[in-house]
Amino acid sequence: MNPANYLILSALLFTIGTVGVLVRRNAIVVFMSIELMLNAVNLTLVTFSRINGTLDGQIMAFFVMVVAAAEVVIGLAIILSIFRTRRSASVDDVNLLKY
Amino acid sequence: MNTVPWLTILLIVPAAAAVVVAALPRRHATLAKQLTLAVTLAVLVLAVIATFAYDPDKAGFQFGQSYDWISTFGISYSVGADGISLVLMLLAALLVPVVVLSSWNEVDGEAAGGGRVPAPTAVPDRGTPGGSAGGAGPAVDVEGIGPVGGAGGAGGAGGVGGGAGGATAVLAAPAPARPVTFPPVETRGEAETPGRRSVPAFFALLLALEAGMIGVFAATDVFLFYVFFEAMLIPMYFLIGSYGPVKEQAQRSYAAVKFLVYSLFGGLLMLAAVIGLYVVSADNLGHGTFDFATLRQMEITPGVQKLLFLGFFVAFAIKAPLFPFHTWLPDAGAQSPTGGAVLLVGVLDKVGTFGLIRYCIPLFPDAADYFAPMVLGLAVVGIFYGALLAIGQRDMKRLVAYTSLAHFGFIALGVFAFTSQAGTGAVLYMVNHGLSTGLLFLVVGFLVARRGTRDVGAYGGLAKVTPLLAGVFLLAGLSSLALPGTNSFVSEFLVLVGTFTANKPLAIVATCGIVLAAIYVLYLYQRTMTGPIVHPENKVLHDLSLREKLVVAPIVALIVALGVYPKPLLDIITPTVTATYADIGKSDPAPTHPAAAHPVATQPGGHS
Amino acid sequence: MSADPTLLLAQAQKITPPSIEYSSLSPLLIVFAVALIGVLVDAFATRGARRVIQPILAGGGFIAALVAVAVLHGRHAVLASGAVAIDAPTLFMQGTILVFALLSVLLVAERQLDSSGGAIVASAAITPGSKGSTAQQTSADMQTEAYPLMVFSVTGMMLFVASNNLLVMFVALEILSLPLYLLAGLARRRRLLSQEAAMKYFLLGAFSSAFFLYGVAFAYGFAGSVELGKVADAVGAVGKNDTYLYLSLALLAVGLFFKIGAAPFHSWTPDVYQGAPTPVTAFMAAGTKVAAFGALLRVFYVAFGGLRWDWRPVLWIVAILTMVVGAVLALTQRDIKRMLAYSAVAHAGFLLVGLAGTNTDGLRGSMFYLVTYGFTTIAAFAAVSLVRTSDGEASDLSQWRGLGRTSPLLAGTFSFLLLALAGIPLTSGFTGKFAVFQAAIEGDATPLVIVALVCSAIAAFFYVRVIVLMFFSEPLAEGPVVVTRPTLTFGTVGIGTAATLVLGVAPQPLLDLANTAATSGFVR
Amino acid sequence: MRVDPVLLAATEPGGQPIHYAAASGVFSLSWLVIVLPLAGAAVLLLGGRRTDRVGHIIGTLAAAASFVLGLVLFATLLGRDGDDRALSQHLYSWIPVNGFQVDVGLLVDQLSIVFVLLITGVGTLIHIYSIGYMAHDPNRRKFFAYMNLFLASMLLLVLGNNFLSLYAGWELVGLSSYLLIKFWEDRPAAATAANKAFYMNRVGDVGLALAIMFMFATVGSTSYADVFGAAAAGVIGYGTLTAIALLLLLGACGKSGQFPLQAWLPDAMEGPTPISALIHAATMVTAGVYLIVRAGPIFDGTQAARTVVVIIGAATILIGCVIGCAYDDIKKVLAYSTVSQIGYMFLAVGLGPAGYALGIMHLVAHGFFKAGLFLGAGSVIHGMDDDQDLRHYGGLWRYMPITWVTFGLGYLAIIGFPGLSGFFTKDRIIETAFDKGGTSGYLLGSIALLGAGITAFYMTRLFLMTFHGKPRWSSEGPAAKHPHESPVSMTGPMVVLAVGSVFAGGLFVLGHSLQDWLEPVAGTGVEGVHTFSPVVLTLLTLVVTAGGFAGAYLRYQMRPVESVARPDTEVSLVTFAARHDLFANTFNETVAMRPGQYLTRFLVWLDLVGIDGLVRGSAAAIGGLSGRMRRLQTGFVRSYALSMLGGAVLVVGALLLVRAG
Repeated sequence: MNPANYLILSALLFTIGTVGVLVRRNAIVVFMSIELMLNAVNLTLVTFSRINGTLDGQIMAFFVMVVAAAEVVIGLAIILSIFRTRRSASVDDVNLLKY
Repeated sequence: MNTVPWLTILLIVPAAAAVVVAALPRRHATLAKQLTLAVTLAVLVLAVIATFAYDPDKAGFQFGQSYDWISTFGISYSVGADGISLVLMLLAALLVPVVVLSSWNEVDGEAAGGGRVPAPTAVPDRGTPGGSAGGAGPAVDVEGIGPVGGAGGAGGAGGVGGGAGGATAVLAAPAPARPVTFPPVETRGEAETPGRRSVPAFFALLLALEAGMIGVFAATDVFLFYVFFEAMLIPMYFLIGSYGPVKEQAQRSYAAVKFLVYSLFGGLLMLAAVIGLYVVSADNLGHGTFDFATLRQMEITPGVQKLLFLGFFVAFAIKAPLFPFHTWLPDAGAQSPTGGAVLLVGVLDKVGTFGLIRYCIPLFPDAADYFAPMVLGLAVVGIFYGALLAIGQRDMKRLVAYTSLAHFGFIALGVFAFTSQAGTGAVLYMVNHGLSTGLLFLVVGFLVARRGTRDVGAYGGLAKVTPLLAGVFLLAGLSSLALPGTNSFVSEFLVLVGTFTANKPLAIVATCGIVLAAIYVLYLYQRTMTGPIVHPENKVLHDLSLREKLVVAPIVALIVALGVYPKPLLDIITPTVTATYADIGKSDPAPTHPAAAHPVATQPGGHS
Repeated sequence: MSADPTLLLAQAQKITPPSIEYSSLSPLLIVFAVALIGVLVDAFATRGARRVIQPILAGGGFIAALVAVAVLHGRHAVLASGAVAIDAPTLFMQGTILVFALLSVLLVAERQLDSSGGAIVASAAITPGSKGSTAQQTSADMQTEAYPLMVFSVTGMMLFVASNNLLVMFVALEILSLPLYLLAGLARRRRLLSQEAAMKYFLLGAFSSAFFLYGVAFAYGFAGSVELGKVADAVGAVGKNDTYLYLSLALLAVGLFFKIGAAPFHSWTPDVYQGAPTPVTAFMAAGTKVAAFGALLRVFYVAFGGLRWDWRPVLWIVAILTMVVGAVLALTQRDIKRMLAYSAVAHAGFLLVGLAGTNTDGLRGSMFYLVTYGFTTIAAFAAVSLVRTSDGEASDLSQWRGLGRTSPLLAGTFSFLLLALAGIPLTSGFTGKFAVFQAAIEGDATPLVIVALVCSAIAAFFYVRVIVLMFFSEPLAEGPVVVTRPTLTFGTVGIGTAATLVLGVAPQPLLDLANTAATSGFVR
Repeated sequence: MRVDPVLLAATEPGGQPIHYAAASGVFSLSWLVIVLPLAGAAVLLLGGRRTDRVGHIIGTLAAAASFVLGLVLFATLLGRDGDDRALSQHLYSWIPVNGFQVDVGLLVDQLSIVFVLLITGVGTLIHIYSIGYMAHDPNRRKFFAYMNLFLASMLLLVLGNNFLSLYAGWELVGLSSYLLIKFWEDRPAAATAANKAFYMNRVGDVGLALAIMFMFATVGSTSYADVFGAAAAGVIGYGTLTAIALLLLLGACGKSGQFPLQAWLPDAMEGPTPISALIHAATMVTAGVYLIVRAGPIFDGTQAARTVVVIIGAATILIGCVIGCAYDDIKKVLAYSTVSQIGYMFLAVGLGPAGYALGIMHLVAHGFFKAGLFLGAGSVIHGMDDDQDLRHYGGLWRYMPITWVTFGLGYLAIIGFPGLSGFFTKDRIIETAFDKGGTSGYLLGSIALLGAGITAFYMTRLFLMTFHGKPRWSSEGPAAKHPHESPVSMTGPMVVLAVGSVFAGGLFVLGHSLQDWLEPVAGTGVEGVHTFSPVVLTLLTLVVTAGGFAGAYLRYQMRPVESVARPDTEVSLVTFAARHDLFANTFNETVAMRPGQYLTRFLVWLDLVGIDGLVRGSAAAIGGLSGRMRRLQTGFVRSYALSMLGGAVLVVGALLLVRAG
């Protein structure tokens, strides 16, 4: 099967993730969408590594996962503190800073 | 070639003094004044000595000095004096002490004429910058919800009305051109207590300004010139903004900002041209340089010349100012303290016209040739436009400012007529205008100080009460309408006759401008000094005080002296101007039918 | 379907451990070590002790790293099997970052300004509104984790400018960003704003880094490697599907533009700058810009240098957008930190102008500009933190009325800094502008320069506005008080201002430094 | 450089420049003539109140001294032989710029010395007169200072040896005239009149200035020697010469109150009467005539310009006479008579060399009798408590005999009573006008003749209404008047002037004394054929004059004079027009003033709303844009993300576009 299709798939996933960031209100979900984007990239990397016939892509994917994990830690901490303050995880509620 | 670094000394002395004075604590006001006066007088003396050390017949710059500054960009600290810059430095050195003396009491509020402080103007205080207009004061801190930029409603309506108001208010400020009439009332109490305005700071600013003015004329490195050109703005800006009319906070900050932004705008365009010049030099000579002498030898393709010329020209046209870049001048002129106005119109604006003849023409001859008709046109328009507007003013300081617009028209005319007579006349005009308009501003300042209003309507019949003041006023006016026997006549006639030989129609039109000059001067005099005294409070005004006499005396003397015997200055100016035009291949048109056996340049009295 | 195992095996045998030149990496390593030690200190030292040890530790680490950088000067090599490049520009920017970090540490360590202990919250965990939250506003202790976080972030920045490999660059990006996300949320006062800033910064940052990463992937897909040098070679080569190439360039650019706060990726800047604790804001404004620009320069010059004629137009568009947005929007700001944020955006635009020259002059100019801007902006934010009301900083412009009358020294200094930002001669701001614009005109980007100058005129207007406010209007009845006790912050302001002045009057030495750095160029 | 074709047309070899002998001996002191009164003015002005008590003495002495010096110079000149009476003195180099070399220098020759004597002589007399006239004025010192200043300026005007010095004097007399007209500054009318005078003079000055520029552009110098040398040599093209001449004429008209710039002169009567006598009758207003005579070499070269001069002269004669008949204000009538008399002079000098001397003769004679008349009028006004209305006078001869006599002599002189100065000078002018020959000769002659008649009419009217008939004033009641003779300090000068006006003309004409004296400067007219024999013409003139006299006598002596003028509604159109200065002011206002005011208002508006509005508008626009743009910063993370996405799309799109293109 043509690996290019995986690229298309990952592109779709990436787009879905992007759209998710744009349309979802809940901070957690938004964040998950971002993770989705990262994983879409992982898929791309792996696919390319397949296409190029080198392992680097796959190794990179691992790097990305690690980084993503770190991001999760930070992200959740921040979102949690916000949630505790406002009793809401909606990203639309936090807009004191504007204009 | 004498080796005394006159210019550097002239630069350092006031600059250093500025720092010292600024460092003085407020309570040492008198010390600050005395120190400033002493220093400025010293500078004047130095300048005069330098003038004597100057040899008019030697070509090129004298007292030259040059040290590398930013070698990466071929920038150097290099100064030098030629006939043009020397006389202008002299003018600056002369006017500053005069101004210092004239502003002796201005800052301490005494200037408001026996406790007379103008009551707040009728115009609404819309000009207060900083978006406080937006009404978003310090917001309540409900558990950390601190003052948020444009929180809530302020953000809403405030967007334009408030927030934008904050920004635009300064520029959308009430146009002071609407006659600022405020009945003088005893309002010491609610008037801003004079102590608020730091006296040392004021005089430090004056000194800084002097250093800047000397520097801008002395610089022979284009970059250095630009640096002074811009740096000079700051002290002037503060002079207008914090020492303008006490009660007109809105208008004065409006005027100050307008002045600064206008000048910065021009300056930035010039910066583009300056950098362009550097790049061109880098391409032509291999290594970029800002050295004026080198640059003027450089051949630039006409197309590029035009662009660079425009860059410089607009900056200078705003500075000078020429029609239609002038609208900042009336505001600045009206809102600056008297001393500031004198220096602003007397010297600072000369930087514009100076730049035209020093930089625009020698550096970009082809472009100068190409644009000359445009400039001449603007100049002539300016002559009439300024005069007519001056006739139409009721605010005396604005009026004087507009007259300057007309005078700058004459100067620009002379500069771009490309004949040595017109050019010399123009340069001399710069000096003379500094004296005559300076004196006008001083006298107007005296009146305002006595009466607390700039509105012509508040005066009338003063010649009876204050004959001396009226006399000086009239003399200043006569000088500004270029009556023979006063300094301005010589320069104005030179400009006109020089222009005439090159371009008859233009000169004829311009000459008609002298009628308008008579009207705006004498009409002003008539409204203020003659007729019956209508306002009782004018009956008690006192005539010139001794200090004021001392202030005007030197200028009055010079006005007459230079009118009767301008030769010394002319001898300094002429060679440089002639060289400048010869440099770009312009020579005076010969008389069409010279009287036979009439040597072209008669030695004095040769034909008598 | 799955990869052929023999192939994997064959490669597995070929793997050789890369050689690491520890000496050349010493700056990075020092700072990294310091960060780790900091964590340990936080774990074991007592509260009081931490507050003393941490700043000293961090500061010392930075100084040591700075020394190391100085020692390394002239090194020009690709290290760690192509992961890291140590060359003149790298060292220049690493040094710059370290200096700014040092200054910022002073600000963070500041305790005199307030009745309480400085700008960092006592305990971020306590929710605002709950009981004790008001108590902690005045409590004497602070979240000392801030220091290690800063150090980590600095590590990331230094790696960011040094990375010669897109993946490393991504990692560095995260290392520098993640701590900043947290730091943004640590303001002692106005917790809500602080937390909001943190969240916005985090979400958007993560979003952008996703783009960046996607770009990395495409680069890999195009060149078969993520080493800048290899990518560059691939660009040179023919017959490849360069859609990937352009995609990767675009997406990488998006990530980097976000970091430097270029329009239309700037929207986080004002909010975060306003919400974050002022010391952190200063640190971000100065440090992040340097780091992001370092990376940007490296990517554009080294990896995609061959495409410069293709990315120039894009750069033009972004630069113009950035300058206009920054200058125009700052006009109507009423919060001073917010205004400075927009001015930061505008300055990013000016920097891009220098980059648009696409020549060594541009490189030199940008690096010089970064230094000057960093000093000025840190000093400016520090000065802001000195003007306080009962509830913390008086950041609302209207509170600054007449400050020139009540406390002329501070107002004067601040005005000077503003004028520097506006680019008035005899300040470093002017020299910097001159440097980048000269490069741009040299590189036939004159129209861009004209736009830049018009924008500077507009920008000048709002800087001047503040001066008008401070000097030409009447002081408020109960205006903010200005802290006069000599403190660390004063040090920062002083150093920043001095640098601004010196770099304006005698910029030659630094220019020489930048010049040598630029001419020796990037290693690849 | 651009050269206009006319100039190219005439390029014959240059002629010989005129050379004046260098001043030596007493002439090297001629600068004192100017400096003395100037010093007087300086002392009085700078001295301030300290010199109040002695002010008038100093002033008068200064004037007298310079008169004496003038006499000495004159005497010395007489001693020299005819063609060696022009001495030029170079004082110092004034404006030297390469080709443009202007010196301050003096030229004492037959023409200028005549003026020196007239100015200083009459001037001194009027100084003396003023001592009495201004006795009660608190600012008498200033008055004398200004008068001295005027003398100095006027002397500079006539003594300068180049056109720029002349121009300097020209504008300075304008200044002194301005200062003296508005001497009573608290009278708005005075201030206005002064400004009007200055403005209209400035219009003339523009002409003079342009003429000088033309000279420099053409000849490369402004000194009489070079300019006249070139003009005489005929190297200057006709067009240029005419242009210069006409521009000079414009200047002359402005200064001498000739049509179309005559309107300021009557208003100038707002000034103190001695001023009207000195400046606006005897000396300054005749400067125009001096200019034309001095520039004779130029005018000789251009018939066209000369024609314009005569036309203006003739027109002005009539205008002056007609209006003179209508006014009831004694000084205004005299003012208009001045206008018309100067018209005669213009007519004369317009006739070329033949007329120059006549013009000067009439000028000098006029200087005497008109000054006398004004002083007399001043004395009357003085006696009638500053009432200037003829209709409030009557039968005054009994109360102020000396004034009556002196005034009477002046009156007879001006109407040309046989034997008195006016008789000789005016007749000669009329005669020469006819001698011009052709239709134009007849036309001009008859105009001059008619003018003589009307002059006789209105002067008689003036004289009778003032001194004869029933008193139209009462010595009782609220408006009680007690006419009385003036002090000797005032009557003295009047007597002297009266004597002058009686004999001056005779002295000049007998044996052409003045004409011969002036001959080297003014040249001499060829004794052409007489259209009428002088005798016939004289008789004719006498008849016409008698007619005018009779008319006035019948109307104003035989029939009583109403003490109030008939309102405009009942008088004939001519009278109405005359009373309104033939609508000169109306014309000026509608053509120049009003439009100017509207233009000014418009420009003020334009500057504020237009140009400055543009600036402020653009600023406001940017501010508004900013205000609108900050709306985009909604504070919602998701919209930020959207903008970022948009940016990403933009960048990607742009790059792919570049790649495609």
